[in-house]
Amino acid sequence: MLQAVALRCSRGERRLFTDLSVKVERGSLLAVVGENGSGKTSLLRIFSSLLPPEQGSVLWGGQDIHQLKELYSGQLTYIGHLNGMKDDLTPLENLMSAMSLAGEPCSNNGAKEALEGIGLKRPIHHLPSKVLSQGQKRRVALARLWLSTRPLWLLDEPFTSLDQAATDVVTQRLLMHLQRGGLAVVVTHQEVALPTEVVQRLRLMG
Amino acid sequence: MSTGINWLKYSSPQAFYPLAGHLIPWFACVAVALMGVGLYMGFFVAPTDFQQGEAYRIIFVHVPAAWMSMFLYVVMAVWAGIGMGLNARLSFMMAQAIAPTGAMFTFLALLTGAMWGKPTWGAWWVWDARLTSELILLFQYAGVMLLRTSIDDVRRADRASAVFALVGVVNVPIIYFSVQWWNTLHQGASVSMATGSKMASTMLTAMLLMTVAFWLYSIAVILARVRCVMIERESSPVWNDEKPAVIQETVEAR
Amino acid sequence: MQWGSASEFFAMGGYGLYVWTSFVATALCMVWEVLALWRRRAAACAEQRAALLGGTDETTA
Amino acid sequence: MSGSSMWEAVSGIIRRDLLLAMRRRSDAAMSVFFLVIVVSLFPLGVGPEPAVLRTIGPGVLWVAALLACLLSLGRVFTADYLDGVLEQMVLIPQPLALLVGGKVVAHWVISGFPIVLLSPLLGLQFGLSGESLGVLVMSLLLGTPTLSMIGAIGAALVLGVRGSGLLVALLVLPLYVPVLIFGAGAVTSSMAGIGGEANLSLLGACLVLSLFLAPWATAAALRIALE
Repeated sequence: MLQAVALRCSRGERRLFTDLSVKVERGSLLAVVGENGSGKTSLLRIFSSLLPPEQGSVLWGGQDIHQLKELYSGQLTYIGHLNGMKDDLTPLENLMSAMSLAGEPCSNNGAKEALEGIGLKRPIHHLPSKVLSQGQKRRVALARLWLSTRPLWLLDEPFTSLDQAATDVVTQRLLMHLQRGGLAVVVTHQEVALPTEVVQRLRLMG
Repeated sequence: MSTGINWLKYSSPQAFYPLAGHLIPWFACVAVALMGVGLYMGFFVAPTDFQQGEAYRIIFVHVPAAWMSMFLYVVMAVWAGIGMGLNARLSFMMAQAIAPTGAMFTFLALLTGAMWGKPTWGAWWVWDARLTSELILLFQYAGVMLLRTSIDDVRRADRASAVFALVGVVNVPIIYFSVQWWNTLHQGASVSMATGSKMASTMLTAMLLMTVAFWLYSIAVILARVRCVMIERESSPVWNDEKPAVIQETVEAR
Repeated sequence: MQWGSASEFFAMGGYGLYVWTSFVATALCMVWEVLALWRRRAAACAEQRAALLGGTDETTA
Repeated sequence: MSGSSMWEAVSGIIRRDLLLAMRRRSDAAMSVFFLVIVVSLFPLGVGPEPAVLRTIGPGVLWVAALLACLLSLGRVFTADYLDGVLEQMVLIPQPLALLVGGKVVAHWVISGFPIVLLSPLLGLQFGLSGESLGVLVMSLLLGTPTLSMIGAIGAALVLGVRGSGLLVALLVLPLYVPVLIFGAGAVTSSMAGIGGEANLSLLGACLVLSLFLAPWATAAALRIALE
């Protein structure tokens, strides 16, 4: 269970949010919505432990994530607004190296299946990533979700530059993750097409 | 204990600001007084040196400046370390306030070193361990300050310059040792600057007086600068002791 | 007292240039630092006052 | 986390960086070309007098190696920072300092090791004798990893900062001074017939010290840069 306790965050002089508390149970998704610059990404980065909160703390299973350190990063898959992939490597190489670095090494076939799962056909797997479109690059980054066995997913605007078909596939994948008892925090400016009972919405006012 | 609580209270900028304001005049006055006494001792009481003649009197500013430059760097690094360890804003502010004064003393140590070297060694600059370390120290002060000014986000600037200050603290002794080593290899100028045991006691007294004066001056200046830093950083609440009531009224009237 | 006259004092046994440059430079640096701090403080206070009177309402979350 | 998965992550980082360098070979070649050009400029500037060249040779070679290393520092973290690989790296469930060590090893293999390999040729240009050439190679072999280690701290500190190219030079060059002194000193003293062992062991000490301290400082700097 992921819990935020009285978080406060400022960027520069601007106070983004203060005294923010929220709880995400197993099998549910927290959709963080709000205008640009309202602190959605900052909140996600606080959840990921990249950004220490100015005040307050994030608890994972009741323990502070800054004490858990690597134990906590072993629980999560974070996909930021940057895709975290190299233009000079092929989608397949990108995916496989990302997975093996994250400590969840996958086989060649497993990676191919994941890429196909998100709708990238075989010929694309071996092209250098720099020739891919934005949407295709985003799909390569999201293909990690097909291989991830981590309970907590942190996604920053996962649907950006995805077409409707890919959006649906990713949503299905999210639903499957939740049904297996996973948790997710998704920053998004559009509606997540999931049953309302598993989605908890958090609107940041900025 | 009650004293412990008192000290903790001053670790917050809001409480430290007025405290610093009260302390500055005292440090400044004593610094000026001691400097006066030190200069009098240095010029009128201390005798002429056998070997160096009157030129030796430069050490009354050179040695204190050199000591302060090294000492302030260490103090800056300590504040930086405390800031990193405890995530204390006041510590970072202190580190920020110390750097310019430390850099100034480093510059003065180099300048007066050259002034002392020309008549004594016959050269403005000699690559001995002390001068070289001072030079590198100046670069490191410059690095700390430049790193801070080139990062816009205050929090990141604080922490990045703290890391560099801490790395530098390891570097300076290594440089000192390495240049000394290098000089033995090149049989260069292994000249000692301190006149050491031969120093008359009045010379020593004058030098120590000047050192204490420089020390107090540094404290006063650094406290004044840390107050500036506090005002610059806090946009909203004023700890300004200059008529806060008037500002209050204007805001309400608007 | 070891100086016979004022000119002897300023000559510093022939090293006057070096000695006085050192001391004057030190004094100038210190005075300059104090003045710079003074101005910095005045500027910071003025800026803060302007910010307060100008009323930046961003702080209300 | 077991030791094997730790090793897996570190070697994974090294392999990926080497693979990327293979895809962009011109990048790695550039710092080597820079070294050759800078070193070749000196005889043209000072004149062809063999005795003079032999005297300045070790210093020139070492300063040039230092500058070549400095120029390549931008490549250590900048690309990873911009494309988001760095934030993924920070979130790998392994101690960040170790992963940083992997990055630095890769950087050294790409831009430090070619310098070591090339140095005997450049030494010949300055009329260094066979034994001195051996000491030169040894000193660079011990010294360039230290340069990469220290340089990584600076590279991490200036990530995403305006004017980072010049700033990293100002930060890192003072830290390079001891390595320069011991490295050039080793060659000079072997030429003087004293033997370079003492200097070489001091270089080794610098390497060990930087291996212990630099990754932690770099990891701290990276976390700060990503906040």
